[in-house]
Amino acid sequence: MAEAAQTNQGPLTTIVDDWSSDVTTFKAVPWGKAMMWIFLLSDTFIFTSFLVSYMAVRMTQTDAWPYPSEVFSLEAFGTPVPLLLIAIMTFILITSSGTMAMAVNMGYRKRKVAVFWLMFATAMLGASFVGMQAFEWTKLITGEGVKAWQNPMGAPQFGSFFFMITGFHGLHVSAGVAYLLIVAIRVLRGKYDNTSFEIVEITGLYWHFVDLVWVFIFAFFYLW
Amino acid sequence: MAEVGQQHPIKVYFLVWGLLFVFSIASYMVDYFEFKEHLRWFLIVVFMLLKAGFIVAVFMHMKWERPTLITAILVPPLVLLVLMYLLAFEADYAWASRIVYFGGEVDPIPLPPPTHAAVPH
Amino acid sequence: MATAEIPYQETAPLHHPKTWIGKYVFSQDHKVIAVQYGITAIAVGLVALFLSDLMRIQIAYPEFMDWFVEDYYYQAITMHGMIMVIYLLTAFLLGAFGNFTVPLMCGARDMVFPFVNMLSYWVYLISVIILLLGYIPGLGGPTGAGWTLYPPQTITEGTPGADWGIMTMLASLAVFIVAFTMGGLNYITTILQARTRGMSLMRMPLTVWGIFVATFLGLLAFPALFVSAIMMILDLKIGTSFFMPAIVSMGQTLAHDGGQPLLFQHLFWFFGHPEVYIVALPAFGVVSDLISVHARKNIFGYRLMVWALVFIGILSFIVWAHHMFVAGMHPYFGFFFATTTLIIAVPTAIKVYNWVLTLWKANIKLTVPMLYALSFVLTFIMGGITGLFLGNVIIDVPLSDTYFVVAHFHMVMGVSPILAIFGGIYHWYPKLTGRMLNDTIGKWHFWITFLGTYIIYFPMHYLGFIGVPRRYYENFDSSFYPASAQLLNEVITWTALFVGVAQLLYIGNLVHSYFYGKPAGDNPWGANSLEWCTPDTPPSHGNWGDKLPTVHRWAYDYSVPGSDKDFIPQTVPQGQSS
Amino acid sequence: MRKILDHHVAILLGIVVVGSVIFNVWSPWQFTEIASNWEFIDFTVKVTWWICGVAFVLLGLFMAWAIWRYKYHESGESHYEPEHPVLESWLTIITSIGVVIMLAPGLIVWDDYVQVPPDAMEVEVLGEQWTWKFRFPGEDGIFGTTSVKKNVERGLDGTTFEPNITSLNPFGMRDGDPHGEDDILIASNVLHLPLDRNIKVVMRSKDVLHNFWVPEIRAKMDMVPGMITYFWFRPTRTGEFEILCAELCGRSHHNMRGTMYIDTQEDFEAWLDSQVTWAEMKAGQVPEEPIVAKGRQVADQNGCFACHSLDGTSVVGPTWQGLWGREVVLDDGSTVIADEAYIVESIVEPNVKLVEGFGSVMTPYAFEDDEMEALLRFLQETAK
Repeated sequence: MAEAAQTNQGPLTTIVDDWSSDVTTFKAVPWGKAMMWIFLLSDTFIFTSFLVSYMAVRMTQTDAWPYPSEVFSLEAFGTPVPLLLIAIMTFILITSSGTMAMAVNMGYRKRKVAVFWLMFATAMLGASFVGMQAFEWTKLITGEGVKAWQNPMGAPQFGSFFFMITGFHGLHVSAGVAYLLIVAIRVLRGKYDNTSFEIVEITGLYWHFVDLVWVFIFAFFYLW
Repeated sequence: MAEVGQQHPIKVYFLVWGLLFVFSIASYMVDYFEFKEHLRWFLIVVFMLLKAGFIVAVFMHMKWERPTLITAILVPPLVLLVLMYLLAFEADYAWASRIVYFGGEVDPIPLPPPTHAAVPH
Repeated sequence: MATAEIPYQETAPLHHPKTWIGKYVFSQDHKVIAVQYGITAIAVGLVALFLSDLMRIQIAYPEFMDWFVEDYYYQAITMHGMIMVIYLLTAFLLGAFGNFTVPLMCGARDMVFPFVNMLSYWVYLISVIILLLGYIPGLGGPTGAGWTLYPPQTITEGTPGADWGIMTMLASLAVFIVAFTMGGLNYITTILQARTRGMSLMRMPLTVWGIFVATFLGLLAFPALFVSAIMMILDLKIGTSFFMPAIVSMGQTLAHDGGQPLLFQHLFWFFGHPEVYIVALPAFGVVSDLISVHARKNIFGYRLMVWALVFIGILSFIVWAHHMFVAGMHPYFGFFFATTTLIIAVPTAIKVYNWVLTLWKANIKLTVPMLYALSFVLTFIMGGITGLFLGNVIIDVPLSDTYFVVAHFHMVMGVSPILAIFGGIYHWYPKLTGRMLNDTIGKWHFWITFLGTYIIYFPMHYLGFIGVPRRYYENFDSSFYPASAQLLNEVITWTALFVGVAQLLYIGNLVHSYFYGKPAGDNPWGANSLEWCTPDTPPSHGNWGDKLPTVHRWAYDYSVPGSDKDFIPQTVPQGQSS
Repeated sequence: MRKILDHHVAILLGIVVVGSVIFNVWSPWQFTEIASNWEFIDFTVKVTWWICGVAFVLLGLFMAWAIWRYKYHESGESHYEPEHPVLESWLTIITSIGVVIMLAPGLIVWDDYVQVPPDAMEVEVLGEQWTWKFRFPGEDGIFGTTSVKKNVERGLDGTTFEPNITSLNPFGMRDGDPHGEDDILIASNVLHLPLDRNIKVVMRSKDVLHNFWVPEIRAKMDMVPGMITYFWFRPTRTGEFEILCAELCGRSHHNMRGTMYIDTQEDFEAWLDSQVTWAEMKAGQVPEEPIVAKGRQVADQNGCFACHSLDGTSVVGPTWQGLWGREVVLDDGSTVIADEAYIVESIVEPNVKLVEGFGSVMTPYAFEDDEMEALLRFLQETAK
């Protein structure tokens, strides 16, 4: 089957061949990875439902919608910089995606100490992301008076959707941190020494997905 | 290659890593320079899709998967576009009905005579 | 990753449980989990059946039960609907049939992740318990908002259970979705990645195909329900305004402002319509297999049957708002959704033609499972064509929210799938237990249930024609329909009570035959698919003994010309006949 | 006899199919006589009914025949034919044609249904738990805007608002909108409409989803709080028609009834002239004694008016008009004078002495003494 991927047949033929074959449909994809992909597909529908609801409700508002760029600005060197913290959080998440990708790569080279430290770094970056989000929530609640049910700057749904969507994403990040740490420790202890390191790739898929969701939240909530 | 899983030159990861930073900065600049309306939305979506595309293609190794997996994962979300489009279409309608019959929010404001634009005659 | 190419036994050795608890309670064996799912679903289904009989008595004799006040009636409506759709039908068809048939029919030793599969059942049990918590005294009773749970009324004072009742309902749904996801990921991955040698998708029995497409729909549709449940909980407990505009409830002006009630309906039906097919498609699959096996003839047009399943599955995501034609949504949506809805009629009709054509020039054994399958087809035709009325937007206007709708969806996704479930249990019971069910009791139960439900629901369409509205606690004398409508209601109620009690026959049969049934042997029906080729009956843990079976043909080689028997199992190589 | 027993399955299935047809022909339960311009809806139903009916009978009888004809024989052998592309294509084509024949007229009528004729006269239907109110736009032909709240003020200490819909402003008319002054408000569940005029029904809800439905008109539409919905029709015969709520709206959903009269143009105008405008309603509201006003406020805030009317109509609970001091019949047939003691008891323990014809749906209320006093004074005033 490795050859099949390398031959020059067109993608359509490959698709038809794979779906018509026996035993496995996704060739060279372990069970766990297939399951994770399908789970992520399902999760995509969850986040999209959140974002589509956000769109539908925001478009129906007759109240003013706050300008997120100003709401989420932060004092730096005496001047308010729009979206400063959000920018930092974005960069942190991208960085963590990079370390995760490296961990997967090292995993397939069976360098388990490197895998451990890269995954640990990823988890720590994720934890700091959650920490910053907590800071941002606090600032919004105590500083700006935005609550889930009210918003002094206009439509109350601004706060509702903000807390709900970022909260749900934050839960995913937190779960991911725990997941990363568990897998990292198991790697270090040698649980996967005699099998493949595909578990690292599966964990990575989840983590990149969390990053991917943030890309959409960043675009639609903070920039729109 | 495929026998030992998704193993690729490290160079490509660093390249994508860098690109993600560049696109993030670019979309941040869209806000910083206060682009408005359609240009803003267009740029936001373009940078968003670029970032998402690179994450999925390289970090999640979609680029190296067989087309079977790629289509199986990427095609089903298309139905969400139908949901999105229709709900946007309807949100406009509901918004117009609120403006015409409830006169917007806050204090009473002088209103133009209702045009009933919300409801097709 | 060469490992992924090798079926189960070479990669993951099975750990046979040592203790009784490990074997029967916290079991990771898909067959035990299937039975657990089945028993729980039937138990909770009996609650729903009881509630429906209470409602029927109230409708026919409003004065008879003094204690059955409005609140109880609307709570019964809601719980009955939700239990039947989610906790009985979805759980039974996917949880019980899915678990039992998928590994056996695909030639796998078990689901790919048995531990997650086991969790799925226990989480499902928790969701059922949370659901029934609504009936605990002191919490104000379960919600009475109707199973569609439309806000704002779901969470305002004028509806029973508006504080804790709705909370238990939403929490239970969210937990159920978690359970479904754990099970569903297993079914999909098993079907895609763990079939045995020779078992290509186009050789799979239609039962597995139905379960496969339905599970896929579930994984993509339940998220919308999950999201709307979360948003409604926040509206209820935190005071957000996702679905709540400014309203005056019971004289009180609420603090909510600016929400959009229609959004909930869109999300709900974006889940709800695929949900109809989550229930229908496995039933389609089961019935296709039953008809083919017992008619001793290949299923007619197998490939078209598969493509119809897939096509119906895809289309089900773009028809949702046909449930909302008179909900006040954008008027132009009517054109789009009526068109897509009626397009779905074509693949659905093809399935019906193919079932009927399978009977043509067949050699029909009228066994009890076959009776259920045949009655499924007739009931489904009735439910399907009334769907053409309701899907055609303008006809929906006078008929929606009347008993016509009640009759339609009970025919198409109440009675039909349940007949398929009865038939399926009857068909697979010998493999599950090693004993046959009792034929005489089976036939009595069949005729009472089939004719009874037909007498209940066929005339109900006419109550809709004359305009009797649904979800009314009592119908006073209305000027626009004849008083004789009440007579019809009484007939329906008496039949419903009789049919309800008769279900005990089936349960008695299940229990009695487990101990005293006739020994079944390995393949009592002379069927081809893999589950009848197991070395043991009932199949042991791991299903296949030392060696996985190899598949050489499709599952429908019945009465092949030139063969000495009228069936050729899938494991028989091409060119041989037994 | 032996043969009948042998083939009982086929025979019974056949009986089910034929019996359905017979039931349909002989059943006295058919669409009620239409009273609007929507005959085309009935026509579309007929088209669908015929196509579906024929399909049902053909398929059902074919099944019964096949079961009879191809019943199992030890020596029998079924025909091995996995596919028949020609037959399958023909069936697909015929089905598609049938679908088009059903769908096309449906879409044409729907197009009619959503496009309101420009000369249509407007009437607003206002739904609330569990009764109806109606509003005409008055001489200027334009509805005044409405709102649920007024004076929205936002601040860090929370959003404050004042209710705009009260017993003194039951329609939630917005202050200061000139179009609202001449709106004609009908605060009861009886509606009159003129014959042969195109009527656009604009629908609004105060609380939850409702659905305005008159079966003889055929048309219906949900009323959604927070937005406006509509449909239109033209009445084609005079008479009295029942208005139903067709969307589950809480525990008294089935009680949400009203009456619609279709009158001749003259009768309708005479009726409309006798109704009050918003300006008149405001002017007629004489200032109340403080304690009576407080009682009204208590009743407003506790939602009493959701179930008790002030104008004599029976909603969920008995009306308060003329209640004080009257003799009322209880559901056990006895009578009692509605004096202070009885009324206090009915508030504190509402389900002990039920008035005949009403269900036990009221929850007990506990008021402070001053509130109770004010409420009783208000009830006393209302009775006058």
